[in-house]
Amino acid sequence: MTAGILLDVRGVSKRFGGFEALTRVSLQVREGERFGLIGPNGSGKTTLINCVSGALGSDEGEIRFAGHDITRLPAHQRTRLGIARSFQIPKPFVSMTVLENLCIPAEYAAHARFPGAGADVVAEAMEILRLIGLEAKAHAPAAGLTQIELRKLELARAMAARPRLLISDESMAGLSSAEVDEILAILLALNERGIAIIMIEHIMRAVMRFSQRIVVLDAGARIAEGGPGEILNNPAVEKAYLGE
Amino acid sequence: MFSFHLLLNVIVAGILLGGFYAAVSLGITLAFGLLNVVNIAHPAFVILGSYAAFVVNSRFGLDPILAGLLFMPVFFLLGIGVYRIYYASFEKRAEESLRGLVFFFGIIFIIEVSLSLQYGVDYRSVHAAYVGDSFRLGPIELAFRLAIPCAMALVLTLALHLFLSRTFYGRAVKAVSQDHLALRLMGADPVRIKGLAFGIAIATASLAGALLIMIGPVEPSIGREYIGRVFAIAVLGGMGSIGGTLVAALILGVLESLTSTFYGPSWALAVSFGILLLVLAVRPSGLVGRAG
Amino acid sequence: MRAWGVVAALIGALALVAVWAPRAVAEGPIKVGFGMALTGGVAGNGKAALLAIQIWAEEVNKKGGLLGRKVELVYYDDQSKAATVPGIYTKLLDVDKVDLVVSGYGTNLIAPALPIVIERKLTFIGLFGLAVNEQFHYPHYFGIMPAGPSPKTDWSAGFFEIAGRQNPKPRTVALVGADAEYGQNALAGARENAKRHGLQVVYDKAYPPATVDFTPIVRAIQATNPDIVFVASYPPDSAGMLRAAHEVGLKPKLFGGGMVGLQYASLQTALGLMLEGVVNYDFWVPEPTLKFPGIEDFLKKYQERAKAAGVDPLGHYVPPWAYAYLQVLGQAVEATKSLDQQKIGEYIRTHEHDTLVGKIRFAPNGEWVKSRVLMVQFQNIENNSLKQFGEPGHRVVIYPDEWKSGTLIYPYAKAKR
Amino acid sequence: MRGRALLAVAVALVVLAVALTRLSANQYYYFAAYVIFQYVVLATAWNILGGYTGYVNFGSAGFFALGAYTAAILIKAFPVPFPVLLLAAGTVGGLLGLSLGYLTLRLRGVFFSIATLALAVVLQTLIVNWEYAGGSRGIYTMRPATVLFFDNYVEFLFVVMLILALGALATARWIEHSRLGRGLAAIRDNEEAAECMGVPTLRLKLVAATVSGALMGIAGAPFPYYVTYMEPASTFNLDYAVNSLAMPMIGGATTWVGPLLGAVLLGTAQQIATVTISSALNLLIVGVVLVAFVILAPDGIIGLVRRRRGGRHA
Repeated sequence: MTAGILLDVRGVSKRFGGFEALTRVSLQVREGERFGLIGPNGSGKTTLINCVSGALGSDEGEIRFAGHDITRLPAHQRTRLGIARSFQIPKPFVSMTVLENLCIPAEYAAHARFPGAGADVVAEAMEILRLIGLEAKAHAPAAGLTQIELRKLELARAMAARPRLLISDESMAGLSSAEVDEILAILLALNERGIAIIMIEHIMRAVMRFSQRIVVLDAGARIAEGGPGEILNNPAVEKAYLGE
Repeated sequence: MFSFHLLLNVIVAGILLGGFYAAVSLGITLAFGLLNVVNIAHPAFVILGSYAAFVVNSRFGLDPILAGLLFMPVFFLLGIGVYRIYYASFEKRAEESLRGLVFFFGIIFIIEVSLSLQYGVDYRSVHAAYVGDSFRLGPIELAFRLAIPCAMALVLTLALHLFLSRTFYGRAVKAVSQDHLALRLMGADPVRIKGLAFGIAIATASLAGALLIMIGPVEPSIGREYIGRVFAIAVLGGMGSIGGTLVAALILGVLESLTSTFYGPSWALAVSFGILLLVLAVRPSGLVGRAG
Repeated sequence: MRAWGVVAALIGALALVAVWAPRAVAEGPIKVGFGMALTGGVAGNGKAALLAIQIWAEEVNKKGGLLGRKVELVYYDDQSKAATVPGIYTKLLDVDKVDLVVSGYGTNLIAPALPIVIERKLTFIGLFGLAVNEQFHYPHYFGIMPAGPSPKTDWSAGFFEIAGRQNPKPRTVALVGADAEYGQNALAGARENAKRHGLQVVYDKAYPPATVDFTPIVRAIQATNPDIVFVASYPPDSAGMLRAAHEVGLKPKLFGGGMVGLQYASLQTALGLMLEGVVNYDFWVPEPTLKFPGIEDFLKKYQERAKAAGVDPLGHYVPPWAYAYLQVLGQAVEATKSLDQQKIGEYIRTHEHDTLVGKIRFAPNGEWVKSRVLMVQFQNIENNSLKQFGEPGHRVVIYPDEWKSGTLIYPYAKAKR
Repeated sequence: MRGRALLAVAVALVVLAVALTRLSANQYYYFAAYVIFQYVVLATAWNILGGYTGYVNFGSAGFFALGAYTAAILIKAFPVPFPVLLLAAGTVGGLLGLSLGYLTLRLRGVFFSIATLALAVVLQTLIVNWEYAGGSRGIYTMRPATVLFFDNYVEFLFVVMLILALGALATARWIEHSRLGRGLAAIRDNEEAAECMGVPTLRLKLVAATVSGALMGIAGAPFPYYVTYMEPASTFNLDYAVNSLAMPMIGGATTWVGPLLGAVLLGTAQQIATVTISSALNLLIVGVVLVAFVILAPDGIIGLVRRRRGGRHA
């Protein structure tokens, strides 16, 4: 057990009415791994992430996390076990300040898991903000943030849950090249602390630079898996992206 | 007590009632189903339409339905005005859900109280030569008072359906509910389109109001009785489907009529609300509606 | 803390107002206080009643007032809401220091005032309350409404009495009414009366106040083929019921009984011919047998001002009674030469009162000793004519015999031509 | 520290109120204040689900009436002491709130609100068809002739309602400053994000709906004694729903002070209007003020004050 399996998705399917969004998808993420999840639009990436984080229930299959079967657990309990995510479209708590945004997962997830440990929620949240580079905005209302700041807030808030696995759902979409690098640096720094990260992204440059291992989805099914180099040279992936 | 003749007539009465319900609910289907504007004040606008018909009818003896049609442009402009306020105050700030509801709640009060200040709280009714008469179709007796509103409602439904499916603006309205991008590609301004559609929704209230006061007397706060019913119909009809609204309205009308005759009228209202709760709990997308 | 300061200041202000309440002076005019429905569900009746009361006060003041003092009315809008009533009456008594109080219009708005009145041992006259005192047994409560000592049954007694006199006697009855306070009470009374007359009840249902169309109900009634139909409805339902019955062709031998609203001129005009042959309760109609002294003068004054006040143009239903309930109170004050509530109450209980609506005597429970619920039949009605309802011969009194002014056209279908 | 100061003020208020009943025999102010306090409770209760959690309840009248009817039926059935009435009304209201909470499982936003409207109608239909509760004919509740310590039942009701109002405010303030309150705020801002950040949204919503419902039920418990005669149409009146929603919206829905301010201002204005100007005009004013507030001052009076002070958080 050099690096244990942290997340184990086994044959997960999800249907919406007659439309099959996921067909028996399996994948594993190891402790501390940098993992890329890519695929064309509508390939089921976000659906898969929703099934993992608990926003959606899966119709078939099993999901295990750190040895627990979490297939039927509600989302908040998965967060308490250590899965945190950011949202593709930022969903900040708009009536709160940036700092207060972080206090929610800190209080409800981190401290539910480690009762008593580090009672000072605020100090901990400030620490995360410093790491992400948002400490100047700590007391600003979340409603007034810029796009890049909102993306950072998403990541910071996920971090405040003290996750073992962080799912970053298109955190860079629509950002400038410099901003993409900034987010990338943050994600790498977080990974340094031993957090496994699933990156879902359309910006290939970022995914390829970041990921140790990549899984490709197309039309709800897994079509490839491997290191960045292997994926780039995989004909099935090329076909999925470029069509025939 | 049970006979085929009775059953037939009760079902017909229910269909007539249902047709009228459709006329009242179309505006909700447009505003709520297609535009996502929760106009709970729609029944209050309907009452406003009733009073407009009443005033014109009692002053100039004009036929109530004609009056209802005549006032449609006025209501259309009123609707656009209301939407402009709504857009500027809530939608633009993405605060429509809670405060928008409260806004329309306030509008209900303003309409009701203004009417009762102006016309008192007495029941008002209209005169027309045919109100009170009925005709026979084989074994079925039809009252003009109910048959005409039902027919008008069908015409209105058909007109709206054609408007939405055949005209440029109609398609734009449908697009606004689903896909802002497609709308922009069509070169239309979503706010203007939504204002237009909301204006049409309120314009239907003018006609529906005229039909209402023809069916029975009206007082300012009577609209409250319809809030639950029309939302039940809009939800049941699948949120935004004109045909679905008609079907749902007919189902509700027939069910109420049957309950009223064969079980006891005191449960008729509970039937529509019971169905509403059930549909909301089990199948929020409606009986005949689109999924998700 | 600042927020709390605001709160404290507000509550403090409230307390201050309480301490510095205006103290009224005992001399000056005699103040008569009441709450009245000027908005809300029963405002149509409330506003008409208010106009009648104002006419009474003007007339009394023209004659020099009561006990040589002018009469001043102090009234507030109870919004047809029971919850406002306790506040209004305590305001009248504690802040405005009125000398006499009378009730608002209707059961819902009388009952909440009674505990306050009873606690202070005041005399209280209620306007159109149905069996309010059944719960309180208060000796100084009096009801102005000619329903009689047992209001629930007396209400429809005439209707069933008329049915019982026909030959062949009707055998079956359908009962239908609004599922609300009045409808249910009237239905309960009608059930007893039906039993007393040996009628078989073939339909007995209440409908909710929000009913839009009455066709299904009328169809159900028609299917049971009753000899007579008793309806206890509120004004909009009365119209709906009558229209549906007309359209469906429901023609029992007797139709009507307890339909509220058919007494209002506006509804009468709107329904026109459809009313023909309906037998319904009423309290006063312009028939020669009911020409009590003063009533014509009063109605003339009322009708002149009705349009401006926005109330029923003829005012046959509530206004004479609203005038009368103050007339009784005024007469008692004059007779006892005092404002002593005990004496006034005692006087009202033990004497007969000559009023606009005839001679009144109260039973120990505060209701009339004898019922005077009239059963009238609509006859010779034309469409779109308000005038006809102000004239005799269109609402003919059939019952009780004492006030009878014409003969019943029977069965209903015959009247319908 | 601040909590203790507020507690002291609250106790002082109750003492003052009791003292006032000794000094002044003027019942009107007790009745008027009773109504205002009742609205403080209702508005505060509504706000726990509506303002804090973001679920707009149009059925407040149903909760209030259910509490009132619970009390009236108990009084009719057994000679129960007053505190039992409060407890029973609170329990029934809380249970109804709990079921409302389960509705949030499937219904969000507008659909939830429409369901609450329907729920109130269904409840009213049940009462109308329940003979023992008086049905549509209504039910009478006689006030006891005497009550311990107070010389008058109205004064007793006034003090009870004051204590209930303070209790409701204390509950709301406690929730607001607790972990629970922050969790509710997260749900209001974004339910999906809240759930993903570890907030047990369903449980929190159930708690909020139950507390809200229980408080509304309790607010209704003394009502039978206050009016002595209740019938469904006026007890389920839409006014209760409108007021309990308008007051927090006008005062400011995110803090416990908002409903209090709204209830005191709007409630007092309505009381004064009842005994001065035409009340139809008064209702019109409520409507216009409500619309004006949601358009111009979306965060209510509290929001206006804060904006004036430059966005500082209290």
